[in-house]
Amino acid sequence: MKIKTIKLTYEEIMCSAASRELNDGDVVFVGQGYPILAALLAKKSGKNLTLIMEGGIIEFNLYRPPIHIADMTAMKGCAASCELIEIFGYYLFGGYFDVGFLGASQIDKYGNINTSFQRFPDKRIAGSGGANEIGGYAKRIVIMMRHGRFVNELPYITTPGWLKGGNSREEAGLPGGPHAVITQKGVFKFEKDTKEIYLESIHPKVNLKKLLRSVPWDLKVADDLKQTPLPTQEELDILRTWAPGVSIGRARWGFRQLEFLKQLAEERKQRNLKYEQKFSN
Amino acid sequence: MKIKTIKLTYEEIMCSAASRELNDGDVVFVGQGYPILAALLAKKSGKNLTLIMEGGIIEFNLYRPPIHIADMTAMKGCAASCELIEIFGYYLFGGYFDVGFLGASQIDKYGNINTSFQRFPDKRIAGSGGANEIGGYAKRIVIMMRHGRFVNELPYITTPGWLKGGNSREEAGLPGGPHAVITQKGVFKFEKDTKEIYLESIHPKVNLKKLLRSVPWDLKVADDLKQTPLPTQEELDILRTWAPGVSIGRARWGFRQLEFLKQLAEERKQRNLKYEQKFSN
Amino acid sequence: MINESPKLMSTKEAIKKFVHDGDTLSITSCGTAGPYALIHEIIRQKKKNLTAVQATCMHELDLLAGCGCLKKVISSWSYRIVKGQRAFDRGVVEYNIEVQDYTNYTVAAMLMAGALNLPFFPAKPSILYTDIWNRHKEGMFKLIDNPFNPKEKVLLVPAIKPDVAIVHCQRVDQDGNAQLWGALGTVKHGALASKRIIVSAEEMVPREVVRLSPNNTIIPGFRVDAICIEPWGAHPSEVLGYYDMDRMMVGLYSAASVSKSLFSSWVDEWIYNIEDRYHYIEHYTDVYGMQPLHKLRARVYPSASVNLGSSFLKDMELLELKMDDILDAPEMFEVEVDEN
Amino acid sequence: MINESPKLMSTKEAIKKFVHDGDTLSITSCGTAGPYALIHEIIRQKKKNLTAVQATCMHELDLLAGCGCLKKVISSWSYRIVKGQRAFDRGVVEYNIEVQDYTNYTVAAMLMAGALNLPFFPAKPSILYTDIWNRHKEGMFKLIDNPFNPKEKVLLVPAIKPDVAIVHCQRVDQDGNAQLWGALGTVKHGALASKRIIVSAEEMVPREVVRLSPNNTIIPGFRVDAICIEPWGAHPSEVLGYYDMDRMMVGLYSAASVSKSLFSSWVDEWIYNIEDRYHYIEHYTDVYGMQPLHKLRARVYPSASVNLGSSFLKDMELLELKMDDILDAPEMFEVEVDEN
Repeated sequence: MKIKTIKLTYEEIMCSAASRELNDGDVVFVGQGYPILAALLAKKSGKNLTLIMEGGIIEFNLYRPPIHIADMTAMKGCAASCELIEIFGYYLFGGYFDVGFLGASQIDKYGNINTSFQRFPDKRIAGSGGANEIGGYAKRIVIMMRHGRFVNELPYITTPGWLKGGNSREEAGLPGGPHAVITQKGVFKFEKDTKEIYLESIHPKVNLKKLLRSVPWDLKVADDLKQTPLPTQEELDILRTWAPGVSIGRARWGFRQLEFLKQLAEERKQRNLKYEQKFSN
Repeated sequence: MKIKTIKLTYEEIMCSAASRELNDGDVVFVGQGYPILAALLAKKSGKNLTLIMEGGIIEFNLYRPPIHIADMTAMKGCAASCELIEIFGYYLFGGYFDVGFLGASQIDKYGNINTSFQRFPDKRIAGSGGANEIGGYAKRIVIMMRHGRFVNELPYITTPGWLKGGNSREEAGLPGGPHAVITQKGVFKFEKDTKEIYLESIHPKVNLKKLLRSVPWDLKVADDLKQTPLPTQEELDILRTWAPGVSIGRARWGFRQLEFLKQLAEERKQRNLKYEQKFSN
Repeated sequence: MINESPKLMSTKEAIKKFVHDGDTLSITSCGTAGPYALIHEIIRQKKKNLTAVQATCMHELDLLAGCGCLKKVISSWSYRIVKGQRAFDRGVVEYNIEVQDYTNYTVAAMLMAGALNLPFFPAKPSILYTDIWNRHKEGMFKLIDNPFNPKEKVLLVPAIKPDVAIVHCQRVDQDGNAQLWGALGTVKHGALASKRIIVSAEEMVPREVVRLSPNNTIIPGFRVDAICIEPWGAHPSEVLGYYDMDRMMVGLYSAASVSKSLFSSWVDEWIYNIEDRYHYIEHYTDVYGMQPLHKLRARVYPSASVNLGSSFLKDMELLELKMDDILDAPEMFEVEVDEN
Repeated sequence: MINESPKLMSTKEAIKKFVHDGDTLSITSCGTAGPYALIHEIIRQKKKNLTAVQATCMHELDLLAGCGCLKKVISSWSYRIVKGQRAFDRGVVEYNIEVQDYTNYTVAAMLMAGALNLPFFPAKPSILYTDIWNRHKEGMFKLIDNPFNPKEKVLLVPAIKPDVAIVHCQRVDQDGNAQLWGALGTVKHGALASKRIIVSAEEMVPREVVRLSPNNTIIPGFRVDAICIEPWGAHPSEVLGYYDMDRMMVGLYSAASVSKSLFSSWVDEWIYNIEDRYHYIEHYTDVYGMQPLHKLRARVYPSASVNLGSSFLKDMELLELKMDDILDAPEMFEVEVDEN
């Protein structure tokens, strides 16, 4: 046995774990941020995926991490471009999306989601975006929740999960449903009959007790709770060279960019000053 | 005064008369056949028209007379191509068509139309095509009726005209309405208040009494009944070189083409026969 | 390489596999690019009891009705250039075909509702003043109060979800991404409303071509069930950029359609006694020579390009951040892994 | 020649003429190609009490709300990359802006119903299980029995008919035919649903270019009221084939948005103290130099052409029929005309 020490982040584990929830041949509706990174890893591992973004981009290549739903970095070399309503009507409502890949800021026991609305209940854009209908009509919903948390009662529901559990979603006439939730602590699935969420695997070095305490109900845990597999070195290399902002945190990456811009402005100002002095002499 | 004798057909007079119903700047929904010829004459006379066909062709050039609603002869050099439902929804229902140019096989006193359905009331495609909604929502309807006739009661209404006359169309919530009917005998308009049709001008050499007898009600005639102006020599030249089938009748033109095809097949058969004889010897 | 596609098959196989007796068949063309190779094969395979949906047709429905393939027709217009009873009219009587008349807009609206997977679509009240309404009324339409404006009535048409669509388009890639340009008629909704989609195309092109013209793709590959490559597959109708309508052949057919015996000889000669589209075109050139086809061929008139470029050049843009920077980030933690 | 168009005007003139206080404003972009030149001018002209409709926005609504132009917002998503109260959040309180939350689909559906001039559009029942429904219910949606299937309920959203739409696209001709390619988002319906349409474009091209790419035209000229030529008109968002998003400028703005005073300085510097888009870009290069803009410029990656050709070559195909043949036709009759 040869032991090696590697350095990594929980975000990297999340992306790798999420990529394993995608199957060969899947048509995947991808949200921005972490979902897109997970999709990239799945593609790089040889899975044939059709990636779709709601701005109207079908079967696109990943040149750069897109940051919004109609990001032009995804348009170069895509197989079809169309309108937003077409993505929803023709393909999502028709049941052609195998996977709907969503982010969440809050989630309850049955995978119901609050996408982003939190503090000003009457005064903000709720922020469902496309998530409501994607959660309603994709066959499998995979949810990546990084900063969010589990709550007993959502202050604002934007996206239906398994509703009240059991058959309630089916009875409501909604197909599909949540399949997995991936957080910085572990991978969660849903019980077949009750549709209650349970912990399927825990990320390395995460304290199970702490994790359980962070969930406001008595969280179920798989009998054969495993440790979430680590990303391979190849996966880490891809993430770090392709989307370093994700590995080290988007805020820091953004901050670095801003510093660069301020420096540029300062240099420019100095240069202009020199010119002015030169010509005023 | 210098008198000259010219030869022409009533179809040519119809096209010329219809072209005068189009105004500079009009957005025109054109039907196939005679309407397209009238539009050509109007364009050639310098009127700036936006021509639209329901198959999804906007602002097209006339290279050859198109024979159906998505004819590719109209696609070369058009300003926009789109779907059929877009033509109806975006532009027709929105009130952006100044003129709807229709054919008719039967028409009543108030300009209500039977487009083509006549003999087998339960067994044929009614043949409204796009005419129903065009008649319902274009600002001015111009109707060219060549083989059809005026009837007291339409056996099948496909397209609303002024309904029962007076305000009945307005009360039904339909904008616009029939503006002119052009037949092989004359040009007809509608009374401002009653919306009843009347003869505005009569084509040369048409017998007014005969015309009146061919209409099954007591047709109103303009006090200042004029003779329909003749096409100019330039108009005749355009029609005859561009759409000879129209000047001499489409059937004869088609027949001529079929004769050509049969001749081709016969020649080919003879040639093959020779080959066979040659190689069997 | 280009032909390696599990969806690529002969027209014979595609019709056999995806068109069943009793199906609702969406004939997606609306004048231009009629899917005649597919229509002829349906007739050859003697499919029965089909319900055909098509807004405006050339002689697709005339052929299918005359050959006894139909039990019902949902349409609004049929091209006629000759007087007299056509094969369609005789077929309606002989095979007791039910004919539902709509308007172009309402057929298009029913297909659009089907394509968008919505239950119905609003129509316009102009239909209320016609015999289309008087004859069918609530059998085909529903008139409801507008819940947003109680004074107003709204006419609705239901969604249609055909079992199978037949489409002819200009080009397709091995994934089934189907591209159509020119007047789009009802092709996209006619196809996407349907459960299964058969695409025949003038040519197959490499993936790269499709990916350099994504705005021309009207059906994405994952929705397509069968790809059939059929040059001249829409003859005698036209395909923009490939060939014009063969007006003489259309005339010849129309002339045959008005007589029972002429129609019968026509379908024998051009459909039943012909194996496939390849032999159809061979037969055509046998009879008329290559000259008429040559005259129909489209000249080159290439579209103006648009720039699909972005600022990056590489296949994957790697950002300029030093790996050390990343590994120094406070979020990083260490784990031990077994290298084997 | 190319600039001879009665619809061509400065952005200042277009906003003055076509955007009025109290209007419902359709911001047609959905992430990409935000109409920032037009937005900045609306702010500069201090338009008031606007109702803004936009499915997914970058910071268009943040700017408008923060500058006091809005009284109501109909939207479903707003891009946020920083935490904290943004200009939008402060504006909502300060100017008492009403916020109606929908989903991307329902905003798109309301605009599509408006564009198609239909009274309403069906939505999907997934909304019934959310607080979007619990909060607004019949105030925004209607739940009716499906008249075609009485067991089923159908959720409806009403059509929106905005007073004026602002669109930024790649190219336009002197007739106003506006061309957009890439992801189309909600641009077409956002524009066509509106009574008036202002188009700003990266460049004006000769008519011939548009007529060689008719499938890229999303708004026909006769629907366009004003044409404004604004290179870099979508900066700091991106325009496919022209330039990438200026992520650093977006970051700079976002960082300013969370502070009242920083926001105020930002809009002074980049909007109020700037005359027009030309000077905006000049100011940008004054501050940061040309280098950042150069890095954003799109490389050439031309789309694959399609053939738009037909078999004929000439401008007008004259058929080969002898004039004598025509004049001999029995339909011909003689009349006398005065040649003068």
